[in-house]
Amino acid sequence: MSTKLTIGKAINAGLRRSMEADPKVLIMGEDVGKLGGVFRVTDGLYKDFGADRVIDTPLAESGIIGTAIGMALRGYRPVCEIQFDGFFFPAANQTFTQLAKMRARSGGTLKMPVVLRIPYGGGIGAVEHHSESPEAYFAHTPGLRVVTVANAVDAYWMIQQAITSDDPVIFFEPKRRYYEKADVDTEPPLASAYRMDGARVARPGADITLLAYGPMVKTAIQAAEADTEHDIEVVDLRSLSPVDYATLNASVRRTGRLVITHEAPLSSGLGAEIAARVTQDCFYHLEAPVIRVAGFDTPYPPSRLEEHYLPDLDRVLDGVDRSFAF
Amino acid sequence: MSTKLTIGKAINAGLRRSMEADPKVLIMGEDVGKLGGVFRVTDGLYKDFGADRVIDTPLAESGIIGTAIGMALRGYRPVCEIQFDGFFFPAANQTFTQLAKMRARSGGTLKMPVVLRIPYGGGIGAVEHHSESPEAYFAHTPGLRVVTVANAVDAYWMIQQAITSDDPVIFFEPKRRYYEKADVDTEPPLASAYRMDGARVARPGADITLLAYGPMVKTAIQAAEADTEHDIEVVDLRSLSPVDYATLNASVRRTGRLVITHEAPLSSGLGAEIAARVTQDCFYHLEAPVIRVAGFDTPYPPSRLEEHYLPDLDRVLDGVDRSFAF
Amino acid sequence: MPENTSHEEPDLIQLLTPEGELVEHPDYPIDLTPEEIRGLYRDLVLVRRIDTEAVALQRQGELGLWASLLGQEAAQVGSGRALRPGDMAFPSYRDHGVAWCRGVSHKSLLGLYRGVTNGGWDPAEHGFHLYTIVIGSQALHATGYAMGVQRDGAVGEDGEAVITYFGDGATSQGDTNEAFNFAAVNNAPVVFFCQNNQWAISEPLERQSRVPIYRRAAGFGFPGVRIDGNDVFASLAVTRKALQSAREGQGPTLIEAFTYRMGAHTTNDDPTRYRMSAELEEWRLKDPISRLWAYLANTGLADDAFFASIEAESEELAEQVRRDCRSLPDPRPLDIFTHTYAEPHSHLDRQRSEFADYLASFEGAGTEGGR
Amino acid sequence: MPENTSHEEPDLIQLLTPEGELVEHPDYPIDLTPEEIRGLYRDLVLVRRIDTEAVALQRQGELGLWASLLGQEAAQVGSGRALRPGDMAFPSYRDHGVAWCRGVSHKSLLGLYRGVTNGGWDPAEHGFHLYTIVIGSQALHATGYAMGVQRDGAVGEDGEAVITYFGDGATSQGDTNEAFNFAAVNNAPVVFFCQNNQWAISEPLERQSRVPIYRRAAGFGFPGVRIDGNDVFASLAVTRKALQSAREGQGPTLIEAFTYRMGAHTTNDDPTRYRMSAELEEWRLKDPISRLWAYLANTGLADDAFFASIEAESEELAEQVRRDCRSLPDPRPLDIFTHTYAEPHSHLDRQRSEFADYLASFEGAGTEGGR
Ligand SMILES: Cc1ncc(C[n+]2csc(CCOP(=O)(O)OP(=O)(O)O)c2C)c(N)n1
Ligand SMILES: Cc1ncc(C[n+]2csc(CCOP(=O)(O)OP(=O)(O)O)c2C)c(N)n1
Ligand SMILES: [Mg+2]
Ligand SMILES: [Mg+2]
Repeated sequence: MSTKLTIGKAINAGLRRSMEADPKVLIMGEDVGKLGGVFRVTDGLYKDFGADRVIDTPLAESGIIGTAIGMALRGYRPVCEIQFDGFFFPAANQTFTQLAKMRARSGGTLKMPVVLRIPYGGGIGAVEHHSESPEAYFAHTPGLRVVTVANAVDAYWMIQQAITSDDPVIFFEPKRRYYEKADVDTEPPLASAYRMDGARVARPGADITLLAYGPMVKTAIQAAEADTEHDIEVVDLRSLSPVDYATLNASVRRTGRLVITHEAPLSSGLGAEIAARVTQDCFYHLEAPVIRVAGFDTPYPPSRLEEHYLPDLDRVLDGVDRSFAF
Repeated sequence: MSTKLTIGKAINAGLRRSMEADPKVLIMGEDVGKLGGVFRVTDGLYKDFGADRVIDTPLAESGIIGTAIGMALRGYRPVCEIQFDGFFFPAANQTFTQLAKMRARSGGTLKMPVVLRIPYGGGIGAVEHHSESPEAYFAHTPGLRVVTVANAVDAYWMIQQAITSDDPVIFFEPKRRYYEKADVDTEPPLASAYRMDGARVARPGADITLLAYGPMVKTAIQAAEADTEHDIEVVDLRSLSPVDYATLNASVRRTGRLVITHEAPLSSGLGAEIAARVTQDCFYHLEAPVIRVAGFDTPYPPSRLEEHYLPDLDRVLDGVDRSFAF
Repeated sequence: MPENTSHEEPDLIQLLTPEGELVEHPDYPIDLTPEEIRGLYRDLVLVRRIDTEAVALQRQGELGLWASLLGQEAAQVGSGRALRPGDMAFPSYRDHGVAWCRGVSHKSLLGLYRGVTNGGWDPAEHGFHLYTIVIGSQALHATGYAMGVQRDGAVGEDGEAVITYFGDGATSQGDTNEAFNFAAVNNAPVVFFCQNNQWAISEPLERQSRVPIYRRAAGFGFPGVRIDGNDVFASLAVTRKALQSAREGQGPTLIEAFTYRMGAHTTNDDPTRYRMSAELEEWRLKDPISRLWAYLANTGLADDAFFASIEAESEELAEQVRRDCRSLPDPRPLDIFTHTYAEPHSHLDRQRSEFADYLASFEGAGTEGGR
Repeated sequence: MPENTSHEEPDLIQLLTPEGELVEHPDYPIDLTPEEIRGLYRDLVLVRRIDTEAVALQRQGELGLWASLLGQEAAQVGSGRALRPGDMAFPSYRDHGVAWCRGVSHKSLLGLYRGVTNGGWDPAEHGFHLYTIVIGSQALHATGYAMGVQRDGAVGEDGEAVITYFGDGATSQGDTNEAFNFAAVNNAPVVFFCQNNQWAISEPLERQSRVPIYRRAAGFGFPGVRIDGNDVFASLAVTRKALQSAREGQGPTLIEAFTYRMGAHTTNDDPTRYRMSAELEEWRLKDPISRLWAYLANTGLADDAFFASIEAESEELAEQVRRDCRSLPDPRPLDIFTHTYAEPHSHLDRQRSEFADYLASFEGAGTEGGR
């Protein structure tokens, strides 16, 4: 049965289904209870599953992740909400030195089925710390899996896959796209879904590959539609660690060109790794260097400037033009 | 007057000279006082400058950086020691959301002359968390400057430059090289020194560029010396943010090949950004893709495995060979 | 278990009842001139008015967001007026009443919430640091600043003191607790002013602390005191004493101002989802302005003409606030690059010039960014 | 100002004096059988012996590092023996005495400090989590685990309890304080066991806290108690009571075991740079083993034959420790890749196979990595 769901509601539906399927699944975070989260992604779960399974925590991100680790050691599968991207950092120690390394430390004895949900990215006219894209910090941290979603279908399935994974998963939610809708068939068993670490050709094309993820996928598709000169193939990455190079390299070998776009600052952003790797893998196929269209190397600016900071359709197409100019 | 100094002693001498030159310079950290730090880098400073200027802090990294920010706002220039790379993370919030952004937030009204000294890298047979290379997290954070040193001369000058900078500087110290010696002329005025953000051709060569920084520079030079087939140019990066692309690109344009090596995990490491950027800048000069020889995408292993984890002379030369194989 | 819900704690300091009656307290004599008391009334009314206008401006789309101080005026104005010019305050994001006392113009606050800046004023000029949004971070900045005061030899009877503001939720953050400890160990001249407004967004106090917040201080080795946060006299007197004690080298104090967030958390929030209106009604009876009004009126320290003049000033200010907000100029695109670093940074210089070229490429194209 | 230097605090709980005399305490009757008391003596002697051997092995280059528990045996063995099999402990990195009580072999500990593993045992099997090196982190894990115990309905008279170990320095970390608060707010069944050994590497207690550490707990709303950490009876009795209280749903307790680090911080450290030998001499008189020896000898609960048998066992164990250490197999290079993830990860699979090829390329070349 197919339902029209927004990305936010699709995650909510996925959380609910996971909680129904496994009594060990817990929700933790600030305001995730009665309020249902500041974006209402956990709406209704407190009411239906109670305070023991939907935990309004004290206002302390390190405490959230640290206690989630303890719960995971006890056999639970906590799904932690970090309220906004910019508020992750107090939890950096627990995430990078404990969550990410626990399994390796234990020589495979322990597992860490913890999900961190992080609404990320800009474009909502917010004050400081509410618009950032910190994914590269996580992608550079061995032991973590990092995924993001661009539509409601992926949102529904991938949150469930993240929860069933025995590895810690950082689940980035494109906050400015929370209200984008799609038809989601919520009936099939989870096992039948594609794997969350596979990339997806969102729009086939022959001339150039345009790689995007999360909130930028929509922009990339719009850019592709708007470009009447070039037949742009848009690849939606989905998984940021690991990256599905099989799909990506195949596309680049066909088109010979790659443009990568993300909101995060350019330098040492995820685009750098992908550019470096794809260049190595597809050296003789590339007709131009990989072009990156990204946020600038500045703190996210005040919201009245964000339209200039965020890569938009025009800047993406400028990147496409620059590729063809080689 | 030239003195033979180890890297550790050179930093110590640079700290001392900075403290003599400017009464606002303070040292803060765990065990930096009487003990002189676990690596003795602040040896003697407590005795000569007293507890008001060499502050043994409570065991709390966030507290160290957070109070250092407050001191800087009061006109001081704190130099904070983070005892080991792996213990930086509790300070991630203060560093990434406050220290790095304060100037931008204030529209240029405030300055943040804070230095974070971080001994980093492996190779000393240590237990977990004492051998990491987290530089990419910092290089991806706008508002920070990131430097590292490979020899005592740079150590002496660059620590002083870091302290006189009005921007926050992350100063990475190659702990397994602390005892490497060099002649340091400590007489000239600071103003006469080269700028810390310029890279250095550590060994000229014609066939291929080998880029290294910090502890890997010595390995890179040894590899260059050992390779009888190729004339390897070694570039010592010094500054990790910003990167001196003028020097680097000039080298690559001459040699047509680039190998980058660092201890940090490969994926989204600093090598990725440099590879992506150099490929874009020197696309028509590159005869092979940029090759990276780095730590693996795993947590730093137990010390009995570190010789396999760390890129050594053989792995670096394997990278050189792979470049020529293209 | 939780003992933190009672307003009637024996050790709550109250100098002015909700009915506008003075309460004698041996440690905190009220030594304010009528002039000063009328001044406090004016402060309370005007900061509330700025707040009301700002909420309205947000509704009209002129601000991206606003965090209302409604109900917390006395806590802020009392403590703000306890500060001396040379003192330094480290606020959170809701401390518009303190900003007012420190001479920071409403225009600067509006600029921040409109999204034209992330800062907006010169902290040194006002003795008022920038708003800090990441909960708890500023407590450490204040402590470090206070350690700087110590190193400057500025401790003493006429010394300088530092104050930092945060909410009940903030007491759960590691940073806040590290600040308590750094301040205690270093005996730093800092006052921790916690506005316990009973809520951290949707989470009631009992999700943050099992016991009254002011008791936290003793665990770190310094005094903690709870005041009626809706009583501007208590806020002023207790803060003044704590600042003086800091100034004179007695170290930190934690003040818990027991108050209530009468509005939504911010204009984005919908408190009907998580709290009862009965609670609101109860707290309305404790309004900080009405009680000072009652006191002034009952004692005759102010007459109708005075109240009318404040009312008129408030109207004028409201008008000004609306005008100022709308006239705030947008920053220019290339401003993005200007203040990330104090010194040149080659990556940024390159990005800036590339972006300038890119922007220029649209010039004359008729539209801005015009495919 | 700092009141934390006196061992003679009125509220320090001591059941066995340094001279080996019993002290009556109304809340903590000593109800141990002679058998059990002799068992404690054996524990103390044997964990000290493992420690001594390990220090020597490090000197001989067999270990990369060792963190000696010398002086802290009573704190660890007493609390460790207070645990029930189903309880869970979250240690730091110096808690070899607790490891002993939990049945973790010395071989596992040696493996960690030799650098063949970063873990070394199965936490679930022993009710003893892996050593945690990042100061303070484990306090939150313990709290979360205890919240899991609550959710499992395992609270009650025969329920499960959790304990976590950390040092005086660790009380300064944000994480430790967040753990105190999470535990208090959730009434979690966890005991915080702080071994205040007076030093955090080179920093004396007064750099960490202005007041005695056990007082921190009251600020978060739960009981804190200071014990003579060199008194194995006090450690056992007070921990047992705190665990029982946690078990039965009374929530957390903080135990400050007032003890002393008799050795260097680790084998890397040189304490002569920062502390006086007089201090050491003073603490030597409070040795945890001698006092139990005196008690056993004076009361006749143990005879020479017993002490001789323990001595013999200790020699044997020492021999075993040396043998076990040297026989620890090195991990193999490709082990680097094995346990980063529970499920396949394409980047790592690729790196592993590339590295395997690279290693294979040296085979037959005569040397390993052979230019
Ligand atoms: C580190 C961090 N986490 C989360 C947030 C999101 N957030 C903003 S305000 C708030 C509640 C703050 O409550 P309190 O400290 O009581 O202050 P109040 O808003 O009531 O004045 C939260 C969770 C934040 N700003 N910073
Ligand atoms: C977060 C963090 N910072 C710094 C260190 C380095 N370090 C290791 S032990 C230690 C002192 C710990 O003192 P304490 O908590 O009293 O424990 P003790 O060693 O005395 O048992 C320090 C600073 C660390 N391990 N973790
Ligand atoms: Mg609040
Ligand atoms: Mg200690």
